[in-house]
Parts: sequence; C-alpha cells; structure tokens
Amino acid sequence: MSRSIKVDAIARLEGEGGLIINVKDGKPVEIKLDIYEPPRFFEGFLEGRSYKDVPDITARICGICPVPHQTSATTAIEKAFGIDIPESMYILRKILFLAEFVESHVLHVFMLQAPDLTGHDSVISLAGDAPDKVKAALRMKKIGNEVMKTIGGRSIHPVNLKIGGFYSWTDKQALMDLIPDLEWGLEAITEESRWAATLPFPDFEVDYEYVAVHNKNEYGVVEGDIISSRIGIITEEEFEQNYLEKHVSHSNALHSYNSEDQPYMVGPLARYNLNYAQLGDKAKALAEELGIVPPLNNPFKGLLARAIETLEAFDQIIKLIKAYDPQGSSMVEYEVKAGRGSSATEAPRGLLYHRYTINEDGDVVNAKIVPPTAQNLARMESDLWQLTPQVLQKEHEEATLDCEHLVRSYDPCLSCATHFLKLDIEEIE
Amino acid sequence: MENGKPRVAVFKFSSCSGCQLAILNLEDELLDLVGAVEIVYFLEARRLPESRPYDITFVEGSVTTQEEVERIIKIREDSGLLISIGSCATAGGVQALKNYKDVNHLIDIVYEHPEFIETLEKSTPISEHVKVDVELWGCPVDKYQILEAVSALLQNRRPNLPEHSLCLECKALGRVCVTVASGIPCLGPITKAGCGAICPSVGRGCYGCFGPSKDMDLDAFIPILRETTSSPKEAVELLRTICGYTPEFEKAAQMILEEEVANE
Amino acid sequence: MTMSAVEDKMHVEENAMNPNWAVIKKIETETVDTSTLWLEFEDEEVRKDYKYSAGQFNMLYLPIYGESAISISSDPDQEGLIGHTIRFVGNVTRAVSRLNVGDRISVRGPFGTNWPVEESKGKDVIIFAGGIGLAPLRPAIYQIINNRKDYGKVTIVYGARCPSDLLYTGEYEEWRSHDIELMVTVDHADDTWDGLVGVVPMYFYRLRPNPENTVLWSCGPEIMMHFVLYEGLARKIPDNQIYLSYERNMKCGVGVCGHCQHGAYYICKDGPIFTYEQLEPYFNVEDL
Amino acid sequence: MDIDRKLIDRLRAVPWFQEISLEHFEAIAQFTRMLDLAKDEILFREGDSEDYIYVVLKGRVAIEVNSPDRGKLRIFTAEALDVVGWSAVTPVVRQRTATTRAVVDSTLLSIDAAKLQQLCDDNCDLGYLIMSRVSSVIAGRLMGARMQLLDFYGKQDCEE
Amino acid sequence: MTDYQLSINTTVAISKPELNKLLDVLSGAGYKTIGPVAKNNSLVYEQIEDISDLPYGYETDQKAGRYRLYQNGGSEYFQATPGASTWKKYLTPPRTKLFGLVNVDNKWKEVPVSEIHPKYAFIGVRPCEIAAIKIQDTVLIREDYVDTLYKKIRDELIIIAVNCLHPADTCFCTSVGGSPEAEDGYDLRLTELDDLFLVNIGSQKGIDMVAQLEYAAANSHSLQIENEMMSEAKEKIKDVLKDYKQLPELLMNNLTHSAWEDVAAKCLSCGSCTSVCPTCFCWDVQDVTNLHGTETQRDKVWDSCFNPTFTAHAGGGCSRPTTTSRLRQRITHKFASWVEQHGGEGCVGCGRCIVWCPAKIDIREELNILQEAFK
Repeated sequence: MSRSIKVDAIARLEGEGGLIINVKDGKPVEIKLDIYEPPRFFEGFLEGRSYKDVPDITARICGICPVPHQTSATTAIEKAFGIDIPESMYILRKILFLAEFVESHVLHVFMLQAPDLTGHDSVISLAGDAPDKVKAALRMKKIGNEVMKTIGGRSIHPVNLKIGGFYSWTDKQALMDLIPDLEWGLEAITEESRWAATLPFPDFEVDYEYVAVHNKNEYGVVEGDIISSRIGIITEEEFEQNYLEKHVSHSNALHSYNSEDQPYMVGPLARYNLNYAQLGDKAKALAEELGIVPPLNNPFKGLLARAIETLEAFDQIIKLIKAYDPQGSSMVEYEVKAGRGSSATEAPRGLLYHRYTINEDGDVVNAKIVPPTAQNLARMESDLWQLTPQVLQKEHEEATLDCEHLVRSYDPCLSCATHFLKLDIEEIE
Repeated sequence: MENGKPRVAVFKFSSCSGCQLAILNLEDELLDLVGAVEIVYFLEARRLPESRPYDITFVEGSVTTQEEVERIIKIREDSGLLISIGSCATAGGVQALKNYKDVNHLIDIVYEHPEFIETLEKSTPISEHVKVDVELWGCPVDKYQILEAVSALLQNRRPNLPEHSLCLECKALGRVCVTVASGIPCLGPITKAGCGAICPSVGRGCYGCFGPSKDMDLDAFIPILRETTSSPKEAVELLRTICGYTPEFEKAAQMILEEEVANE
Repeated sequence: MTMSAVEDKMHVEENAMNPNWAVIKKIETETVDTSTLWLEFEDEEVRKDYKYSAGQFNMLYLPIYGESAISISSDPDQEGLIGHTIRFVGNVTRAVSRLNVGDRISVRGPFGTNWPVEESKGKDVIIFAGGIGLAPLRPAIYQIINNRKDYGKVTIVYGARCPSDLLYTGEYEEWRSHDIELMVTVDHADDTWDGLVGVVPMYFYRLRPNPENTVLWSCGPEIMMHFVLYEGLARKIPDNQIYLSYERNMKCGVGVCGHCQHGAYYICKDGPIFTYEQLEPYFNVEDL
Repeated sequence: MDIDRKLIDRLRAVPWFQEISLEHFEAIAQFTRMLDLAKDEILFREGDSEDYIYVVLKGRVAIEVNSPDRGKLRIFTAEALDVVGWSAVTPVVRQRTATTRAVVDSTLLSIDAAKLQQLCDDNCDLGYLIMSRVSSVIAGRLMGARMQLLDFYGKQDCEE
Repeated sequence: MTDYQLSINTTVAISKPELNKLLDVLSGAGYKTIGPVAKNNSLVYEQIEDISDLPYGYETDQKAGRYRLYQNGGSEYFQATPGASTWKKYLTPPRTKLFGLVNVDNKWKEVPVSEIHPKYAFIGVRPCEIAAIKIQDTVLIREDYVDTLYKKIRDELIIIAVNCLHPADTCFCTSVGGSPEAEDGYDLRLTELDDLFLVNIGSQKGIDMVAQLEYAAANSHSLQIENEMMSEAKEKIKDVLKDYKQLPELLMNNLTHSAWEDVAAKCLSCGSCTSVCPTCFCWDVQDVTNLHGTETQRDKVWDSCFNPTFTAHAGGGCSRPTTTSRLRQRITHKFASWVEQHGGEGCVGCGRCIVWCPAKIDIREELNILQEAFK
C-alpha cells in the first residue's frame, strides 16, 4: 500500500515551500522539502560591489531577520579591515539584535506555531478563541519593532547600521522611553511562557548535534566562536572546514552536513541546550519553574526555547538600554584594505554565517552566505524520516498536519535560504 | 464578496518576505483589519483551501522565473484589484541587481550544478507582466500605506499616497539635509516620499528604496550626485541599490556611465 | 467639561475650515454623470444668514473623501434650498454621487466673486456657456428673469458634447418665454437631434452685439471661454465688459492655502469670475 | 427677362449680400430660385456634383459626413441666413463632401454656383465682395471644426 | 539696579550666564523656550532648557547648496547663522488637526480638537525672521480670514531677538529692505558682545522679564561697540539684488520669456526651497480616516508649489505640469504677486532657499539673470 503526504505550500513559514512524503508498505521511501523560493543570487551580485553596500543589500536576503544578516555582514567586513568597535556601539547593536529576536520569536511562537498546538488554522482563528493572548502577543511584537525602529528607523531593513559603527547614535532618552513597555513585555512573556508550557507538544525526541554561536562573556547571539555538542568550541574561521553545504544524491537541494556527513541542528534549541548556563537569572528561574531545563531534544519544543529566549531578550534589552552611553563619534575611523573576514551570528532561527573577501579598493571579491535554514534542511528531512512512521496510523489530514508542524517548528526562513535548488516533484505508484 | 467583506489574498514572488511581514507588523490594526476583510490566502499567516477568486490581491516580490510569469497571469485573472507591494513588485527589487550581470555567470558562482537552476535573465516588476491597479513602493512597503490602500478601497475613495520627492517629507519632519550640511550623496530629491525620511534622520543619504518621485528632474540631479560621490561607480551603485531597475534610475545610471565614457 | 475643553471647542467653532452641516433635501438627475443636489443648512441661524450671489461657489465637504468647490446653481433671490449642480468626475464628487436624500454634507461658503447682475442692468447680456459651465450662470439667468425689464436683449448660447449632456433642458422654454434668445448646440448630434451642431463660440457670428452696451459672460472649459473671448473682442466688446469664470484647484476658499493662484490672483477669492481686463496680463501664459 | 422683385427682396434681406448693388441683385436673381425642403429631405448628398450654393431662409439644415467606423457625424446645423454649400463657388469644384438634410421643414435660396462664379469673374468688384463673404464663411467653419477637434467637454460616455 | 526706570526701548546689559535666568523666568511663566541647537551638522530650533544647549562657539560657512557648521573656539552663543529650521514649524506646524469627526448612527459628529499648543518663547530670533513672522501675520491674520490656531500661538508668543553680527555670505536682507539689526517686533533684543548681552526692551512683557534679571544700564562704550558691529554687519551684507523694487513689474511682464527655462534648467523641483522658506505658507487639507471609514480627521499640512499634485484638477491633469512653470510660480509669487496680494514682498533675504537648495540655485543670481534677460 502506498501513500503520499503532499503539502503544496506549507503555510505559516517565512518564504514558501512544499513537502512531499511518499510511503510504501508503512515506511517512508522518499521525503522532500520542496523549496520553490526562486534563486536570487545575492552572492553573485555582491561581487564587485563596494563593501559599504553589503549590509543594506544582504539585509534584503530576509525581511524577517535583516538584522542578523546586516550584523554578520558588518562584523565580517570589520574583521577584514581589522576594526574593533567600542562598547557602546556593541551595546546598541545588541539591543537592535535582541529586539529582532523579540519580534521574530513572538511572531513564530504565537502566530506561526501556536495555531498548530491549539487546533487553529491561523492566528486569525486563534484570535477568535483567545483574543487577549493574541493581543498580548501583538503588543510584545510591537515593542520589539519599536525598539528596532527607534535605533534603525524601521524594523524591517533598518538603516542605521554601517561598517565601523552606526550612522548616528540613537538618542538614549528615546530608548529609555520604551522601558515601561519592555518591562510590561517581560511580565507578559513570563505569563505566556507558563501558558505555552501547557501546550500538547507531540512526543518526539531526536539525538541532535547542536551547533550555535558561543560567546564566553554572554548568551551568544551577536558574535562569538562556534560551539557544537559533538566537537566543542571552534573558531568562526574553522566553521567552513567543519560544516559543509553540498549536493547529495537523494536530493537536489543544497544541504549542510558536518564533517562526518551527518545533519546537524541550528536554532533556538541548539542555543538553549548549548548556552543555557549563560542565560540570565530570570530566564533560568522560569525554565526551572516550567521544568524545561536542558537537555530539551524535542524539536516541537523549540517553541519553549523561543519563549525563554524572548524573556531573556526583554531582560537584556532593559539592562543594555540602561548601560547604553553614547559618547563621541558614532563610527570608528578605519582604513579600507584588502582582506578576508567571516562572522557568525544567531538569527532567531539559527546560526548565520557570512564570509567576505574584499580587495584594496573596498570591493567585494567574493561572498559566502550560509543561512540557518539551509543548515537545518537536511535535519528537517532526517526528522521527517523518523516522524513519519509514528504518524502513519493517524488520519491523513492529521498526519499531514503533524509533518507540516514539524517543519514549522524549525521556523524555517525560506527567503533566507539564498541558494536552495528547485526540486522536481515526483509521484510514486 | 461574502458578508460584504472583500476577499483578500497575499501572494509572494521573488522577495525577502519583508512586505508580508509589514502586514503582520500592523500590530495595532491587524485584528481590525482581519475583521474588515476576509483574508483567504496569505501563506505566511494562513492557508484556506479553494480561496479563489479574490477581491483585493496583494503581490509581494518580483518575477524571476518562468513559473512566476505564468503564476502572476493566473493570479491577475483571479483578482479584482491587484496591488503590488514593495519595491521587488514595483521595481524588480534588489534581485534586479542581477540584471546587470550575466545570469549564467551568477549561477556558476553560487551553485555547483547550474543545470538545475531555472531562472530568467532579469528580475522584473509585476507591472511588466500584468496590469497593476495600485503600486505601493518601498523596501519594505510602509505598513500604513497598505492600511491606507485597504481603507481607500473599502471606502471607495482614492488612496492618499504621496508622489512628491522625499525632500518635502524630510523637511516637514525637520530633518537636516545631509547633502547640504554634510556633503553626503542622497537620492531624496528624485525619490518618492513615504518612508518618513528615515535615512536622513540617521544622517545618511537616501538610497531610493521608495522609487522615483513624480516629475523629478534627472538633468538637474546628475551633476549633484556626481559631485557628492567619489566616483561614477559609487554614484551608479547608489542608484542601483533597490530600485535601480526603474526606468528613471536606470536612465540616471546610464547618464553617468555615458558621461564617464565621454570623459575618457 | 473642563475649561480647556471649552476653549478647544471654541477654537473648533471659530475655524474657517470647520464643517457646516446641510441636509440633502432633493436630488435631481440632470445627465448620466451630473445631478443637482438641493441642500438646507441644519442650523437655523446659518440658514437665515446665508446669502449668496450669482456665480459664487461653496466648498462641499464629504467626510473621508474631502472637499470640492461647487458653484451654486439656484436662484439667489429665492429663499429656501440651495442648489448645487455637480458633475461626478473626481474623488469627492464621485462619492457625492452615492449620496441620498436625507444625507448630510458640509457646506462652507459662499466664496468668490459674482456675475455683475446688478451692474449690468440697462445693458444687453450675452451668455456663453459650455457643459457644466451653465450651472454657475443659472442663478444669473434667474435673476435676469426676475427683473427682465431691467435688461436689454438677452442671449444665451449653450453647448454640450452631446444632447444627453445638456443641463436643465426642462427650463429652456421657460427662459425663452422671458424674451431670452437661447441657442443650444451640441458637438456630437444623434439622429433625434434637430438643433444646432458645433461648439458655442462658433455661433457668435449670429449675434450682432452693440459692443458698448453689451456685457458678455462666459463659463465653460477654459479653451471654450478663450474662443468666446476672441469672438467678443473681435466684435469690440470692451475688456471690462467681458466676464469669464475660471477654475483652479481650490482648497480653502479664502485665498490662504495658495493652491488656486493664477498670477497675482487667488481664483477662490479674487475670482472665480474675472473681467478680461483683469485677466489680460496673464492671458496665454502657458502653465501659469 | 422678368425680374422677380420678390426674390430680389429676399436676397437683399440676407446680411451676407449687404453692399451688393441693385444691378447685381438683378443679375443674381436670374439664377436664383426658392426651394422648399420637407423635414428629412436631402438637399444634396456626398458625392453629388457641386452645382448650387444655398442660403437658408427658414428652418434648419444639417450638414453630415459619413464615416465608416463612426457612422453619421453631424458637423454643422445651418439656420436662417446661414450659407450652405459654399465650396461650390471656390475655384476648385469637387463633388460634395457632405450630405445636407433638412432637419425641419425649411426654405432655402439656391443660387447657381457656376453662374455666380461667372458673374464674379466678369465683375471684379462683385467678385471681391462675394469671395470675401465666402472666405468669412470658410473661416467660421474652419474655426468650428478646429474647436470640435479640441473636444472641449472631454470624453464621456454619450448615448449617441 | 532697582532704581533704574525700565521702559520700552531701554537698553540694559546682562552677563551672559544671566540668560539662564531669563530662560528660568520664561519657563517659570509657562513658556516653552525654543532656540538654536547644534545637531546633525546644522542648527535646529528645538526646546532649550539651559544656555549650554545653545551653539556656543560655533560658526557657519555657507553658500549655495552648502552649509557647514564648525566649532571655532570662540565664545559666542549666537555667532552661527541659523540652519534650515524656521520658526514656522511652531507657528504653523507641518501637520495640524483642524477637526475630527466620528460617525455615530450614520451621522458625523465633531470631535473637539484636544491638542493643547504651548506658549512659546523663541530665543535668538534673527531680524530677518522677525520680518518673516510679520509677513506671515499679514497672510494669516487678515480682515477677511484669521487662522485661529496661528493667532492663538502668535498672541502668546514671546520673541527674544538677536541682532545679526555675523551675517553669512548667503544673507541678503538689506537687498529686500531688511537689516541685520532688529528694529521692532520683539519683546527683547539681544546684542551679543564679548562678555555681555545688551538687551533692548521692545514691549511691556520685555520690561517684566528684565525686571526679574540682574541687569545694569548699558554703558556708552558697549553701545558704541554695538553700533560699530552693526555697521560692520550691514556692510558685510552685499547689496546684490539690482532694482529690487522693479521686480514685480519686470517679472510679471515677462512671464513667457525663455529665460525662465534657463533658470529652471538646474531646478530639481524637489520643493526644498519652499519648505525652508520662513514665509512660504501654502497648505493642503487631507482626510485621515480609520479602516472602516467611521472616523476621520481633517488635517492641515504643509504643501509646496513644487508638489506634482499642487495644481491637480479633479478630473485629472494639472495647471503647472513643468519644472519651469513651478519655479516661475515660486519666484513670481515671492517677488511680484505677493506685493499685490499682501502689500509687500514675500522674501526677507534670509538666504535659506539658497543654502538648502541641493541644486545650488542662488535666487539672487537667478533674479539678476532674469532682470538682464527682461531688459
């Protein structure tokens, strides 16, 4: 008996993709994530562009996580030029960065994944059942956006970040004015996390290799080394030697594999499991209260990691705003020179790696961008191979939803995946 | 139109999804909005089976593949009003930067197996393929312009969208002109208002993401741009950032390139 | 109500831009895209005080849609409803077209200059109107009829694009009965049309005005008025006896928003009706 | 030859003929006659030879051109004292380029164009007078045509 | 010096720090004190609470299309010439609510305007800016029309003028009948000398303010220095406009001259000049509605004769479709038709339109070119 689970267009994803699972005699024989995001060639058209344009152009890779792209690009190029930025700039970048975590995580938790766990087709119908919850989520999301807007002019593709610092300092008072809202957000996410912990997550556990940014001074997101649950800490420069994107025979998509040819996971669960110790007290206290201290190996529970990270983001933003002390020029002086630099940041959906080679005129010689979703793609497919037999006894619709839900729980950002290949959909008899 | 509520769809073409997110970023108005219209297709938020036809269709993204060419024609047939949102949809967007390069070369750079890549030579705006009723510019689109467009359609009036240059908006907001005060190149004088002059607000020049303003004057602008940029390359790249594929900005870039050739 | 709220309220009431509500009492369909709305102010005081002259206009405001300058087309000597003949071509007027009897609309006015109805007593009057341009002239026609013996020969040449575009067709016989020569012409005739064909200025050749004792009033598309003017001047009608009604993008009605400037004039305040003597310096200045 | 006094009086009453001497009126009257047209009766058709020039005395006469794609287009309605068929007395005589139809019962003076032209050729003073009158008719019609071209009132859906 | 009799036109001297006391007096009386602040490489009019907010030790270098603000190590608060900011942003703000309406049971009801506009005290108003405010007065407070909001703000306004001792190269107030020395229209007028401010009293309010300060009678030496510096300043301003008084006739008689095309060739049609002009007043009205069309707010917003929709017709098209026609409108309005409309020219010679034109159009030069061409 054969059966196909086919989702032409998975809803509630960033970007668009489909899913095909072909089953024969109770076992999956083929699983494909069909990414029909057309290629956009960022790495290609960056060639020859001035280094100055890179943050603005790479922001457009993804409307959901422009800040990590901007930050990875900026930091990588700053490394190529040997630029060190002072503390207050780092603080401002981190505030901007974490504000996007708030916006993106809240969007994912409440508007994209929560409908799966509450039996709704969308946040629109969820809003009918639980309007207060949705209103609270919208307000939290708005606060994240407001912080980004205050620093970057707008929350999607903000305009203030530049190589060597910022175009201008953000007025401290303008940020201080947001603190009451942020404090409200901190309370609200605590409350909503308690609710989230009660949601009926499917039983499903996988032994993952987690890979994330690791910063010895803090819960790493903006910059740091790379940590893996398999090989420990490596430098950013070593990333490309250990984790490769390549073609594999069973699929036409670019997949990332570790040096042992195994898929690995990036994203909130990876960060949470690897860097839990560096979370703030408030986050840890809530995690303990909810009984979700690592290890957390259920991909569906990425939602809970996101909730805790949102709390951590609110908490840190408040502290960082208070510590923010803009002085002097908003950008450091530097010299344009030939060089190569790479940087890894944590986009809300996982590790994002940029590497650039710049010539003496400041033009990009080549660019390499490894977005989180590309890295997770092989992992998602592996998970689906494992999940499918478990859900096959369910009604077709329900089984389909479970598979979709699994993909959604990764919060894949398909626009981000700058170089997926188009897959041919095959039906088996 | 069931229950008098217009059926609204949101479609994505080649893009970063940012303009769809702009809709979801209407936090204060979102619940009101979904109450006023019936959102029948908006993949980033929900999917309903059998959603055609649509009264109001928003299209994000540009056309970069043959599949997209065919899809937009179909969507046009299914749609009452078609509104393109964001500069990918109105101008070809950032991915139109590939339009200046050999597409096969680009494929070679990015992909190991070029034979699997299906793409068109150029990234093109929606209006190059089908009739578009309203264009909302910006990268991303301004969420309040989306709201204004929906309000206007619901109320059967003309949407209030500025066509004038960014300079008017910038000055009304009390921003300091970066070209005059700091000698920074700025596309403001030839760019449509609507963004809130955010770039001059942080002390940088406009990079034209809201597209060309109406009745602007390239002959007068090119000398200023050349004077404020250090090289023709910088001037051309500024024009070719987000909306470089618009006829106006493309003409401006050509004028600079031709001038450079003439000077050599 | 707190003190400051009272002050704010006063501020609202004083403001010249504030709405002044009127109710639509009657709607007469004139053509496929033109109707006459008959309005009555809600406020009795306003109703009593409201006086206007032939050729003046009001700013009609429909919330959400905006404001539009509409000339008054009713008889200034008659108390009661105020008529506005509106062609539904713009954002505001198309919204007005969807209104019904009993709906409210705001009316600011009256604004602008008027036809020299009083000053022209004792003279022959020639009126050239085109399309919707007959609307602001109708009040003057009524006033002439009201005092017909005070005027000499009265001639009206009225044209529209096609017979179905003609306004006030039901009143022509009445006008003619008051010893008014009325020529009606259309650009595009159909088979049922047995009247004149051609644009109005062309018919100037049929008139034999005594230039010194003639006033010429014209309202219609600007290009039409220009040709009327040329014909009038060719027949030696003095500059200050030729009156043209101009139209520009009028917003405030009181000559302060700057939109309707034409040379040194604010059309809304110094016009809309000008003598050619006034307009002469700007005549044929392109895109002024 | 009998001189039709009544006809001369009609001619003299036409403003168009002002300043013409009695002698010339008598000559013109020789080749002028009164013509009654019933409603919808055709005076001449497009393609007819140009033989007469007319002056409308009473009623209304429409001048219409037929266009294959737009149908019948009326370009002028002549009323009392208007001149119709002026092209018949211009130097180049073509066939009629328009159709003329009475839209109400009408009376016209019809003047033999060839004879009028001959008369003009023989009498330069009269010829000048007639030709300047013809030219002002042409100028008027030309202006009218031009203005119609401008489409003053803009495009609208008309029940044509 | 309590025995000193203060009256209008008295000049006293105060120490520079005493300006802080004046700010306190004003804010104590409920005034929002606005003055020049160095920001984003320019001077911007913003709220100031302390004299340290003022651009101390700054000067400017300006010419067509260029404004540079830099510190010169000097010790003056008011040496730097103002930037693009004008006082009109407080007197006729870029967007003001005229009224709000809410639809209740299919009937529109007015919602009173609830914005409270503060009482302003402007610190450091230049003589040309006083002239500009006077011009706006003639436009907005007339027999047949009163802009009530403007009048309200204006009636309560306190003007602390400052004489221009360091006019910029783009200044041409003397060419249009002005002077770097404020003659009237202020409550107090400051002249900044090395170590003190000379304060001339222009109104009863001015007397009341000075009475609360530590002041001394201005000595003749200071007054002499003031005089000399004013003369120097006046000399520094080049009298560049030829036949200024002939302009109305000359411009209006040559509306169709081809020279307009030449002048407009450089123009971007961006509207910057009208935005920074302290006398430009054109505005538009817009309805801002809610989604369901049940609430609307009617706003008055700045407009510009360079806005493509400025002369738009209801049925499509516009009266001034070209850059030339729009620039001609601006120039003829400022220098010609304004006289007929409002009894005087619309230009005060502040030079903002020159400095802040990205295309470097210098109105003085352009007027001279036009004059040459029209002769």
